[in-house]
Amino acid sequence: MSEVILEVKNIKKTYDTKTVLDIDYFSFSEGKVYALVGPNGSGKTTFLNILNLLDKPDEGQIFFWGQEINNKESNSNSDILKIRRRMTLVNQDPFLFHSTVYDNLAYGLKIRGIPPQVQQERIRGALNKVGLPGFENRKAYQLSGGEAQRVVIARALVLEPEILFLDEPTANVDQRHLEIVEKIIQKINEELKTTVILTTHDLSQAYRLAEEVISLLEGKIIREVPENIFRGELIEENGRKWFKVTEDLKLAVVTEKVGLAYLYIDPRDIILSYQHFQSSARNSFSGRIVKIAEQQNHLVRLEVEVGVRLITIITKESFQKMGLNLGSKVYLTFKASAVKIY
Amino acid sequence: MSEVILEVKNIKKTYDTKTVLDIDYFSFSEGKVYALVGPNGSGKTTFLNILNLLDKPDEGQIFFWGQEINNKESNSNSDILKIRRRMTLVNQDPFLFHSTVYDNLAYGLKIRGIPPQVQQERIRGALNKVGLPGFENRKAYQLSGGEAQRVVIARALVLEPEILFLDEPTANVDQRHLEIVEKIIQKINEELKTTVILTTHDLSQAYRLAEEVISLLEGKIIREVPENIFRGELIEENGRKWFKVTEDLKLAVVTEKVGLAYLYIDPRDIILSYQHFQSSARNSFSGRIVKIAEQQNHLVRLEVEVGVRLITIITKESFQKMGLNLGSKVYLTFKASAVKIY
Amino acid sequence: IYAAEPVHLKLATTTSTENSGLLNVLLPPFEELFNLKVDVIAVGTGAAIKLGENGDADVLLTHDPEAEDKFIQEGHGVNRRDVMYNDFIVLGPSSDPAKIKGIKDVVAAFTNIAKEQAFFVSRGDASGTDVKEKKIWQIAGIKPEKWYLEAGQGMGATLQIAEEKQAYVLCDRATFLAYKDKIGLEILCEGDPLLFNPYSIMAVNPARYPETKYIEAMELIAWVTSVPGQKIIREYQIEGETLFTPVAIP
Amino acid sequence: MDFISEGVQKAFQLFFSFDKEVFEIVLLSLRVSLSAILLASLLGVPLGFLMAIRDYWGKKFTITLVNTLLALPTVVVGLIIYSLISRRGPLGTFGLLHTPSAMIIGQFVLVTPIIIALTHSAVQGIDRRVRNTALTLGATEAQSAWAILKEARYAVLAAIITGFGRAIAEVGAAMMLGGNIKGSTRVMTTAISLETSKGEFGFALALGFILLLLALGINILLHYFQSRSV
Amino acid sequence: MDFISEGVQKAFQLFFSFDKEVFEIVLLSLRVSLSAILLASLLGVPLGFLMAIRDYWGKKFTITLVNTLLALPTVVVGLIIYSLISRRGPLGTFGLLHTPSAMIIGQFVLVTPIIIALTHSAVQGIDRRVRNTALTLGATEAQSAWAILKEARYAVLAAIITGFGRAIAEVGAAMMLGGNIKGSTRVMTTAISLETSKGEFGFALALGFILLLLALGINILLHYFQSRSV
Ligand SMILES: Nc1ncnc2c1ncn2[C@@H]1O[C@H](COP(=O)(O)OP(=O)(O)OP(=O)(O)O)[C@@H](O)[C@H]1O
Ligand SMILES: Nc1ncnc2c1ncn2[C@@H]1O[C@H](COP(=O)(O)OP(=O)(O)OP(=O)(O)O)[C@@H](O)[C@H]1O
Ligand SMILES: [Mg+2]
Ligand SMILES: [Mg+2]
Repeated sequence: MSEVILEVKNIKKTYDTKTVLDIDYFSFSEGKVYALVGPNGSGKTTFLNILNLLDKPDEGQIFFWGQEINNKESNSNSDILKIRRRMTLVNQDPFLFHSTVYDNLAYGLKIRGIPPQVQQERIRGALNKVGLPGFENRKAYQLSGGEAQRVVIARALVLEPEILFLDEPTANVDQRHLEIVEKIIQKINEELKTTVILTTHDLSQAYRLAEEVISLLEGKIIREVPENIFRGELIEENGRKWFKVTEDLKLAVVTEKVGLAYLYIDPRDIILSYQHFQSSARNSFSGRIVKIAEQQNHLVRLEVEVGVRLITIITKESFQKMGLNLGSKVYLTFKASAVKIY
Repeated sequence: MSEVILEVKNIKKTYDTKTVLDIDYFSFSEGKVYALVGPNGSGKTTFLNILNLLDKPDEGQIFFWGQEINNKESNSNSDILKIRRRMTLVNQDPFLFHSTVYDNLAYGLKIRGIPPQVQQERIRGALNKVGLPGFENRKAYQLSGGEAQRVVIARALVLEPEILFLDEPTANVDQRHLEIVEKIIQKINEELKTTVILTTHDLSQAYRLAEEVISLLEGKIIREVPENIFRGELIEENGRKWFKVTEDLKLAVVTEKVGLAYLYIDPRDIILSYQHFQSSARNSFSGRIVKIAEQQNHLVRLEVEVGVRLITIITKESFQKMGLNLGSKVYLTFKASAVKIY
Repeated sequence: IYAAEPVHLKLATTTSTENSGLLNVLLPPFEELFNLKVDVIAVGTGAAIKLGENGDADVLLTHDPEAEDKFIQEGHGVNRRDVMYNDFIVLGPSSDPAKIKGIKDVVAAFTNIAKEQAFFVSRGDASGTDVKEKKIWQIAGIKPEKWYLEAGQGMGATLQIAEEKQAYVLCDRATFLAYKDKIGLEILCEGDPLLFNPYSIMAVNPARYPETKYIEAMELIAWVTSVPGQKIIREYQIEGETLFTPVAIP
Repeated sequence: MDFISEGVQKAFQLFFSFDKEVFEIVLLSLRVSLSAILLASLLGVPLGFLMAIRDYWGKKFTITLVNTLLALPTVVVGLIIYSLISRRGPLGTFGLLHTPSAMIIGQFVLVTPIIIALTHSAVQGIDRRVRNTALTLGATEAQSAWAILKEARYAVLAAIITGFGRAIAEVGAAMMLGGNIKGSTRVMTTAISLETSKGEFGFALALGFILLLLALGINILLHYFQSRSV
Repeated sequence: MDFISEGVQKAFQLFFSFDKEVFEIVLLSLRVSLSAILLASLLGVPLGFLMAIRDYWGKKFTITLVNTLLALPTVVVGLIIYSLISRRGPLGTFGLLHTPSAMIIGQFVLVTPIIIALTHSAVQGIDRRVRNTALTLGATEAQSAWAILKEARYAVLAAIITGFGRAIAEVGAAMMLGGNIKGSTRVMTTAISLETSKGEFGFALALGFILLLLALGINILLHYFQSRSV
């Protein structure tokens, strides 16, 4: 068992009257890769900023290696500085100092009093890693979007932090370099035991990279991975509650709520069959498989077009046993109670 | 046949000594959706900025509805202004005026002298479209990354331009809203006949949305779609040229070049078979299908793991005939001359 | 019927004249009498004369006979009339290190100051006061040395410096009266005819500057040198002390 | 010292007695300095803007020149303009000397370099994307300039406030060009100078405090308008 | 008019004759104003920075206050400090009056509000991400402040240049607190005033031009250092 490196308790963050983050408890273990996923505005960036001690929660505690970080007062406190220097964050909307690429990469090293020689080596190494050798003397404004994104990643890498926070590190990055960046993440995690906590909107990336995928929805951690999240309206018809996803697609749900809501169906709760079968499950839709992708742990991820695209995850074994393939016509069935409303 | 709305001839753009854009000829037809793809720094943003008349090429001509745009002098020229007002661009690194969301959306409308009533309606409509109803009075800095991205898209939509340029419009946007944004693009293209020219690093997005995918590589338009682009080293062994992609993977190539280079294999040039077959084609690798996705035009896109992931595109027909499926062991075969070096 | 907008007459004078407050009683009856408005521009003596030279004033009231002579000689001004005089006094700290208290002869007093090397503050601004002081040194045949400070400022500021340095200083009586409660310096030498400070009034040459209000200027000159004008000057007092002695009409 | 408290006291007295003469002086100060700052802003803001936005030959030189002009002593401005508008000067026929107009010209010359230099630095600091975004949304060059100025509003306002402070507080040019004529060109600062030279320190200070009160009022107004426009 | 050309001529003469007296005056001007601006920057830049970065009670008020102080007339500054350091004032025993130190204090008081106000507006305009990025990379609060100031360097430099211009060009405080004593506290501006009051307009202008030349030199130096440090 690896040890807990970072722990949060009863964290809350509110803007005006809106609570954008509200986490009872969560702990990150040393040396693992975490992916934070969730819709826009679900609090991912807020969470990362709080974990990185950039932002202060309105309530709650944060523990680093079991020691509480008293972030209430000023950040200039030297204990906190020490902790802050053991982690680093790559922002979602990255900022480069108006200077050269070299100066940008050197900044964190200089501050830590690392000798110029070592600085130079590390900077060259990091630029090579992200596929930008020879970019040292480029001015920040002379970079393309993806180049800038990779420079920012390199700027974090040179610091060799214990925890690396990456807020959508591969937005703007091209396919080829996306793979490179992903490999870098895996490599520093394996070789340097760096704990990596990243956010992404690419669920397949989350699964490729992370041992644990954390779902945020409206500031709360939900147990489930956020595939099959829809926003729609709760309506009542014939005394029963329905969730209207599109004009043509209504799901039977069990809830007390009304009005606009998020709906979520765990991909593992969806039963896949060739035949429509009679059951107590009130939701059953027919559709066609449009995408198939292999995943870790002998699982297969299927995208089925039923009006919207529903994701189901099944084992490779049943995939093969059922002889499923692209274009297969299948039924997706799930209970009204399997539909979670937020 | 739809008409040519935008045309460029002999466009060139150079920074210092580096030519970042060099296009002999290209024409965009009215009412089509184009996707510009290519690695970081290949000149996509530069191209869009030039097409949108934000930037001036060092050489070359641009034609709008057949009329040459003399962009050499000042942009304040009223003819050019009129043209510029018929298109709009969503930047890759979008900027929101330090004001409310409403003011941001109203800006372009105000400038065009559109009455406040109409403004209000259109703004509400656009915000609804991008899934941000009620965000009117939010301050720009109070938005999450993805929310900001969608506000910027809405800000372009309210203008109902003839040409809409979108520079990586869905970076930072969550899965759910990505679909929504894609639907919006398709809808305005269908209903308003808006010509859309977008860039993306998500090739599947490019194919989903665009009727024509344009590949840029080092500032030049290449005929091929940029799947299977690798950067590696050209080496010589036993008098023959090889391209080293990874330590274990070498491709036979025909080239005069040496050193670091880009390599590209057209997915349509790769032959897929169950057996290894003797042929003049010098490259043949065995691998496993790890991803299958349906595409437009009865095509299927396969990702095959052969050490790196190679993409091949085949017809649905042969996919079915061959009985391919996830995990199928296949051989990929292609000629040395099919490997293009840049 | 509208009251005609009064003609504005520009009088350039020295700051000390203005500061004495005399003009505030001398001018209003004149303005009423002639339906004129006198715009008083109070600047350094040199600047006042310069304004006259450039035709930027109509009439001058100054107290620097040599500069005035030159002004008239060069044809910048006409109709110079002596108006009045007041007197300078020598001030110093009550400790009186040069022991000049009671000496009436200002040249002797200055000689003592030089001998004792006591601090002396000069205005050093080429004003009437300054010119007078330089003349006294010249008569005494003394070339001032390190104990001699040149302030290069108006009278008031010079007094402040003298107070600060506990130095001797030559001052006009009007300014001294205004500053009496702000400084601890005392009158140590007064009454020497050499200390008389004559004021003259003159019009700017209308031949040079036809736009100047020559007629009105002459009216002012007339007023100042008239019986009622001279009476006002004679009767003007600050804190019970008479400041000026009219000399225009014998 | 005693005259500070005296000054405060007198300031209150003057302020609440609505002394007509003081009132006129205050009004003239305001009229002159506000006119000067208005004209200086009309010229200086666009100039500073263009200097920041455009690339032209001699750009560095003009920037250094404007920065140098920040060190222009008021008396020198007074002298130079005096030489132009004195009766013997080339513009002598207009009879501007010793009028409020002359003072406005003097303060205008004094303040314009400040507005230019600070607007330049304000605009310099603005994100390049502002202009592009405005153009993209269909702005003319002028409209995009306005968008940039709006983003730079705090700093441009600071430029104008700094210029106003300089104008209302300056005395050299006002003295030289206005002449400190009672009832016609006497402003706060020349009055303060006069009182100081008379040794009326308390009264001089009182006027100084009133001047500051005035400046405070104007700043509060500006602050109000600015925060409303955000 | 004639004395402008006379002034230019005299300026050349003075400049190339290396007149000892003029040389000393120039040197003292520089010494006083550079000291004042140095001290004012040391105090004003951090204060302006904190006012922009921190949220505290009464923030708006302090900003308005500082903006108001931009309108502080030099004579008023002179008077107030005079009342403190004159022989009869509470600090009279230090014998500061009529020394260069007194002038430095005067100019310091005059210039500090300018530095504060303009630094505040400079820092206000800086992207919020600068601070976050610096902290993220391990900066202390002080180091992140430095990073922000570096991003705002143009505008902060403009603040300092504006302050320097104000200091070297001001005359009221220098006159009142220094006394314009020949050979000990006479600086360029007080000398210019003196010559003007003497009616020596040409000579006054000549000194004015030399002052501007000086400012030009300093600006060129600053420009050089600044462009080197980018
Ligand atoms: N300063 C602010 N004031 C008010 N609301 C804010 C502020 N900053 C963020 N928010 C809101 O807080 C919520 C969470 O924002 P956050 O940036 O953490 O989302 P996110 O999960 O990172 O989203 P994205 O995927 O778009 O990056 C959003 O609804 C956002 O609008
Ligand atoms: N101002 C500049 N000076 C020098 N080089 C520049 C400048 N702007 C862009 N470049 C270079 O021009 C090339 C093309 O840039 P561009 O932004 O068009 O790329 P892109 O295709 O949009 O890349 P990305 O996918 O990363 O957004 C890049 O190599 C970039 O480094
Ligand atoms: Mg975010
Ligand atoms: Mg780009």
